[in-house]
Amino acid sequence: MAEIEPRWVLIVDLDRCTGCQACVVACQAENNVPTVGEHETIEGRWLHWIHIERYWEGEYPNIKARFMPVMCQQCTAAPCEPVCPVFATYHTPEGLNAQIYNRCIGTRFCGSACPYKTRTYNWLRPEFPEPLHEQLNPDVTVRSRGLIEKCTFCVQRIRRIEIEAHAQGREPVDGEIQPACVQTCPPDALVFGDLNDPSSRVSQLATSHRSFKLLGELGTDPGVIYLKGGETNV
Amino acid sequence: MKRFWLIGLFILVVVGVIAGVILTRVQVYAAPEQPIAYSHQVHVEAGIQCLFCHPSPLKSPLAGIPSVQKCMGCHNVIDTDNPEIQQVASYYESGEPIPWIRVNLQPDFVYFNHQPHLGAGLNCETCHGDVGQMDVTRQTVKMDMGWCLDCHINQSDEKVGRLADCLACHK
Amino acid sequence: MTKRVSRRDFLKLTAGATVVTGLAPSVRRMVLEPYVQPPEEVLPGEATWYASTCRLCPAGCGIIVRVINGRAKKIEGNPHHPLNQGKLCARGQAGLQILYNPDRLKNAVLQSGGRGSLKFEPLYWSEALDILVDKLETLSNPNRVAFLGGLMPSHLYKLTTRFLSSFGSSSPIIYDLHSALEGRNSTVQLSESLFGSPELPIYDLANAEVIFSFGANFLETWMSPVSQSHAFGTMRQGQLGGRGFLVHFEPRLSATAASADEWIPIKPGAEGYVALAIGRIILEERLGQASSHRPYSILYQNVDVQEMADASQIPVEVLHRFARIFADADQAIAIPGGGLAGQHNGGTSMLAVQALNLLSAQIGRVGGVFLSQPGPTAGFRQNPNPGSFENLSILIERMKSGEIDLLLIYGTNPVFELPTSAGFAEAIASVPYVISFSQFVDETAARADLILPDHTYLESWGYEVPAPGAAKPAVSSQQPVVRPLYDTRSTGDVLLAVAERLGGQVANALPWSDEVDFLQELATELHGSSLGAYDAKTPSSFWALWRQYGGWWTEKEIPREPDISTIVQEPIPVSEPVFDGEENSYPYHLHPYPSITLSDGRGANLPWLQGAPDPMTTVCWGTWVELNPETASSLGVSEDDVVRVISPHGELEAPVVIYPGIRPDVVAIPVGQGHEQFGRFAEQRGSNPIALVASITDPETGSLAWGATRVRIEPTGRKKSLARLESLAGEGRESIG
Amino acid sequence: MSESEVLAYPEDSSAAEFEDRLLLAERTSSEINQAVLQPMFRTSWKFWALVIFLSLLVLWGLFAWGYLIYWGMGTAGINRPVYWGFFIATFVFWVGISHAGTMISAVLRLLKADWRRPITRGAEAMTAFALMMAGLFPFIHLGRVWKFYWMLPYPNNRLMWPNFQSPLMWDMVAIFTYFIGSTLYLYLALIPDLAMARDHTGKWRQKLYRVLSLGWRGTEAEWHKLHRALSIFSVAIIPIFLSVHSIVSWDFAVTIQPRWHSTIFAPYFVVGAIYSGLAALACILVIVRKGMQLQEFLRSEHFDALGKLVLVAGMAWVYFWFAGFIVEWYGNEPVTRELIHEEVAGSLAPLFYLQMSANLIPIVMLIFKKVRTTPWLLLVATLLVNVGMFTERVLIVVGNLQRNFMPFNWGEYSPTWVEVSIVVMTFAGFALLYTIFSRIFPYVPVWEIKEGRLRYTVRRIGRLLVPTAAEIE
Repeated sequence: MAEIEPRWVLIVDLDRCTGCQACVVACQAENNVPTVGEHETIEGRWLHWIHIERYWEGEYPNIKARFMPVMCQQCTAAPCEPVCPVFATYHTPEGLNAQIYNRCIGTRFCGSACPYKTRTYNWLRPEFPEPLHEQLNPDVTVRSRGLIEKCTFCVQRIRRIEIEAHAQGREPVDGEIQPACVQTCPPDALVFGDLNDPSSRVSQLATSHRSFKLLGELGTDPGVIYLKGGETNV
Repeated sequence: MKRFWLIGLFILVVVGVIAGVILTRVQVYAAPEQPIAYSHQVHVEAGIQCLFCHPSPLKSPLAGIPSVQKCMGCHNVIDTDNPEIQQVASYYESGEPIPWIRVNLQPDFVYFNHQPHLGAGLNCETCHGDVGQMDVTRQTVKMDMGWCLDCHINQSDEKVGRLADCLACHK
Repeated sequence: MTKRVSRRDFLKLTAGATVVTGLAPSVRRMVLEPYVQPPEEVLPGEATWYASTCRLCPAGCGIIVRVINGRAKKIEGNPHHPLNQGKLCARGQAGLQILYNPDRLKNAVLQSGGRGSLKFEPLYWSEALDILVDKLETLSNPNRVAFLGGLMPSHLYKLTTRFLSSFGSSSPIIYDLHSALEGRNSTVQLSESLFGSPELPIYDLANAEVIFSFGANFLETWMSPVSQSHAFGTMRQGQLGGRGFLVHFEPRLSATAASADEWIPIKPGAEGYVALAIGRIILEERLGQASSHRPYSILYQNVDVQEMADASQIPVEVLHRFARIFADADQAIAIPGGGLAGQHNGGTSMLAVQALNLLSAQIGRVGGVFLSQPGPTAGFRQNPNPGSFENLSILIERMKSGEIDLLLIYGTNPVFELPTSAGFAEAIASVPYVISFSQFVDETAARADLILPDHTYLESWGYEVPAPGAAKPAVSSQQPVVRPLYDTRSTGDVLLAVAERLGGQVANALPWSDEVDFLQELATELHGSSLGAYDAKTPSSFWALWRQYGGWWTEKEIPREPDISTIVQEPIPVSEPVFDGEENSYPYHLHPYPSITLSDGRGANLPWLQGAPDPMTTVCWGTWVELNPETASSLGVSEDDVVRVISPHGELEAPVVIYPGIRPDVVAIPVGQGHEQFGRFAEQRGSNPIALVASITDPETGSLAWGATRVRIEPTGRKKSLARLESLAGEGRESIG
Repeated sequence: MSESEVLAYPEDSSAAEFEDRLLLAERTSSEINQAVLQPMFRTSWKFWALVIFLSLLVLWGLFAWGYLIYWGMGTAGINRPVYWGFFIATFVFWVGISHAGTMISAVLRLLKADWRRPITRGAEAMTAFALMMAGLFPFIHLGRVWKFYWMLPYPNNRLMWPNFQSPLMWDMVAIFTYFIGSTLYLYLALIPDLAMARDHTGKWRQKLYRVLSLGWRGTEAEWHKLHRALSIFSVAIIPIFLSVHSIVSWDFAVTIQPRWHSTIFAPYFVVGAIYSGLAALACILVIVRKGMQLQEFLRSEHFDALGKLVLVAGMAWVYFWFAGFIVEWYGNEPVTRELIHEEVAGSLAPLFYLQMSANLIPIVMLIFKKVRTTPWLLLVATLLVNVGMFTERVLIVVGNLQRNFMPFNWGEYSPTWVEVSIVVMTFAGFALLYTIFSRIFPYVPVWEIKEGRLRYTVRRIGRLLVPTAAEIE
């Protein structure tokens, strides 16, 4: 057991992000996120745990587009946590904002309270026409209708590596634990690690002058740290 | 007269609920009907260790159930006249797996992992009971969340945070 | 026995009682099936990872597949693979849904109700092979069979070529839309003419200081997007003390352009003018390393900067600025991309762009242009380079004139992928017998008589030489990660079985018992090479390692400098783009572009990819038409208004996306939707812009000029909501302040 | 004082006026009893048609609810980011309606406003039924309603408790308490009338009333206890009454969603609740009066007084609304500005102007006594108020969720047939309960009226007639 609990953070380097959607599909594959189809998407009921927002700046021809991957920000002072009547969402010792699907009764209060709107809700029964159900990851609960789900920083992958490492009598090394999005990100825009470990890559990147937090003015203290694009690191 | 009916109805409901609860428990503890009348008692008394047939709890989430090949490893020569053993042999020959019924069952949203439990020094018997004394294997404890928490919450201060955390078992 | 019966009865009783009392608890029965004979590497409950190769696009990235209890659960990049280094794109991630697709063909089928009837009759493989052998044997002339291939595994290409040549037929014709949109064929021809080698060049993006990308969507679909994206990340933030500068020239602001520092909305077909002007300015003003200019001054002899500026509508000052940026950088690369290849003047434009690399002496330098080094893998390099559209047109003509009796189609869907004006659908109707090897009933398979479904790539063997390659000589191996789900059969094995039945010359040419035999023989050629990242004592253990590593590559990077000694010294021709469609009646350029998720449409049957939004518009599950706000207001249409896009060769209807990053005279439509057949997720969804394209080719390369069609737009007055993730009310703003 | 002592004043209009107002007309006690009881037995075909119609609406709504549970919340129009829609808006509306009952009977009882007497029963019944309808919504809107009991604090071996930090738990406690309190309050005041009805009816009614009247005989001690209980309840229920809508408002105000995150929300909600509740009561009284021919008891001066109360509550609501709005508008914070823009000039503008006009026009109307005392005009005015307040709830819940800090994730909302059916079900259910109630229980509190009669007399002092009031409570 670690002496200090880790503080898991995700660094998103916006200068590297190319908006390629690899993380979106990787997340869906890893976390059994259902596809909802065209109609539900039009209704605003898509379920991606991570989505890439695209912002326009300027006007043609001097126009720029920027990408920003947005997922649950794993806030330290999370607005979603106190409002849940049944403790389905709460803060874990390692700084994760947990969502326990089997406890959720679907009041959607957390979704209303979340300023980032990154909590998604299973509006209808998820469908996996046979044999597509074979793709389901056995490490992650398959959610039914009527409950909230969201990015967990792939806690099943964190646990898997931790158990493996502890069985070998060691602590996981920096970079060994990778959520599915981080693992697949082609331009290495995503970095995951322990902020309580001063030598970890995330600790170093977090001190960059480019770093900022999404809606930082709200004081939610997110566990996702963005690095601004368009600037050099020096 | 009316009052009698009311009281009677009330008693019936109460008895029904109690009976239901008891029968529910019975169902939980009842040994399921297995395709082959396998006896743990016979095997344990013959001196076979748990890990011989269930090899992987030290390195995997599951303990594993023995392959048909493993059964036939011994039963090629031992007790081949037994009709149950012949049934095993017929499964082996046809290449069909034996459809065992799971005895200790967790809900789908519970992620139990044998490996850390054995790593923490627990014995098989702690949870599975004295299987060596069972002719027909059955569940000895109701493996509900309260039962899990009995251990998980009584841990040292530095461990309890992690072990009593929901994410320890639910993902 | 009595005891057992009573216990069973008791259980029934309790079960019944619990139901009656309404207290039926979480009592359920779950069957546990042990292995009969356990595979040695499998530990129950633990995942096994198998290394293989991704086959969703021609790049050839290495993958590892997480398999639990015999079922593939997740695909990830192979961290040791020299090309993608553990990374994978959206399409690669979605490969599982090819394997588990509910619309897969489960066995060989005969279209019994006639072509297009979609009435299929299952066949035993022996019967199916009988038909194939019979059709081959009864051909009057071996040249009356044609093999049309698309994305073929390298080993299958080898086997097919051997098969066809021993049978006396001509080689397979390789054509697919994805490669056409990437400009593979034109790029290969350019490399051949410049460097004497018909290969795809590698651009060292990671070390580049300045990148001028001319229509190269290298972060989306062009060539090897994963390795290029990885290099792009390094170029942005991984260089010591610097940050690369990217300028992207394209009529539409693509996702690559969005990642660029500058986007130049260039007039379609004018990319070459810009490149020539930049080169001329560098020469005239002796910018950068002037000493390296001398041998190339002749290339720019005919270039007049002002003329180029007028033709490209880019002011001379801007061109001067770009020339300075390009020349002042120590490592600057100019990339001729797929967008150029799709123009009538594609060949010359690409040459003009590549010439910038010659001028700034970037060939074979760090942060410059390389070719992939075959090293000991030369024996593997018989890669199916995509053929030109012209070659295919010849085949179509032959089909139409009845010169083809038997058509075999593998890994491509020409009915969907070719412009309607190419006439493939009519041509295929005049072929007496058509056999498809598709796993799905796509538009082409629906017009086949017999479908012999291949395994999916996760169930089959093979190898792939990454193209364009990596810095290390590499071969990527492919192995089944799961047992085939259905009664499908590898096309390689089908060919071998047919060869055996045909006997004689063909059987001699293909002596292997199955494709694994063939692959093993080929792979162990590398056994004993001292350069490899691994080696083994015996060929069989080498074969095991080959599968375990997911291929073979060298320990160290071995760069290969392109040979530029034979470059022809003559002025680069300045050719004007030609467009189909009269400007007055068809005022807009049609810009079809490959979807980052669906690529050329082959991803359209995978729900994950359908549900993954387009990065720029955030639309999924449909086709849309991108219009500049100015264009939209002049047409009087707004978001989600359905418009009719009409070219001289067809028309389609789709809702409008007001897209601020596109030239007002250009209309962009993503490729990939509009399938008539291709399973439940793809069918009757959106429209296919390629159908509108004119079948004109670039005279230099013979490639299809898919970007050279003009269209007109008519509002229909209807509205259809697009499935977008983004809220239209938010107007694309990050925050409102 | 017995009826015989009441003097007749044929020529003195002012005395007649008093009598009229105080129900001192020449009616014997038993005549009054009959006047109240008779309408309960009148069930014409129209009544049954109404009951069947309402029942059909309720059944349809229940089907819609079943459909919603079976297929999931996606059958409603809610989405991301508008996680809460018509259900929560209607919930807030019904909780608001429930406030009038207590306002009338508890507050006015404490203030000894005598005109309240004939309308207390109707108001209290309205409170109870409105709360019943409101109480359905927390269940209806749950994604997994079959797990609702997890919100209850009961001991379990999982060591799991509800989260009392959550405003939903406060809600549950407050509404439950309010429901128990107001039902008891309704019931306590019913006892003497039930006893009266027991003594004047037969068959099943008599059996029912016998059980419900708890053996009331009308002794001095019983009256004394009843009065004490009612005064205690009147005092105790007022803080609950204030807390309920405050807590409902905190469901919204505790989040950091702009325009919800407001300190004025609690009093604003309470005032809005009283406004809409009183208006609803006036509406119902007009309808019941017509339907049950209760013109004798529900007179224009009652409507006048009620109208004045609605007027005051309306003006208070405007004040609170303005106090909130001006600060938000002046603050000009980006998201708030966007939300206000949406309301005033954006997609929500039709709803906003409907809300404002439906809430403001009645205030102007009610200034005139003519409107207050003319039943149909009052009905129009108060119906408008209810339309306005319902729209206001929708605007608060739905409108403010459509915009947030992330413009990418803005959204729109429109209800589906499921939501509309369920909302209509609660209106029909309320009407059905109320209709049935009015035929089973004495709608006009007989004992209170009689008590009022005892309190007031007109005495002759010399040549003058002087109305006098006695303190009897």
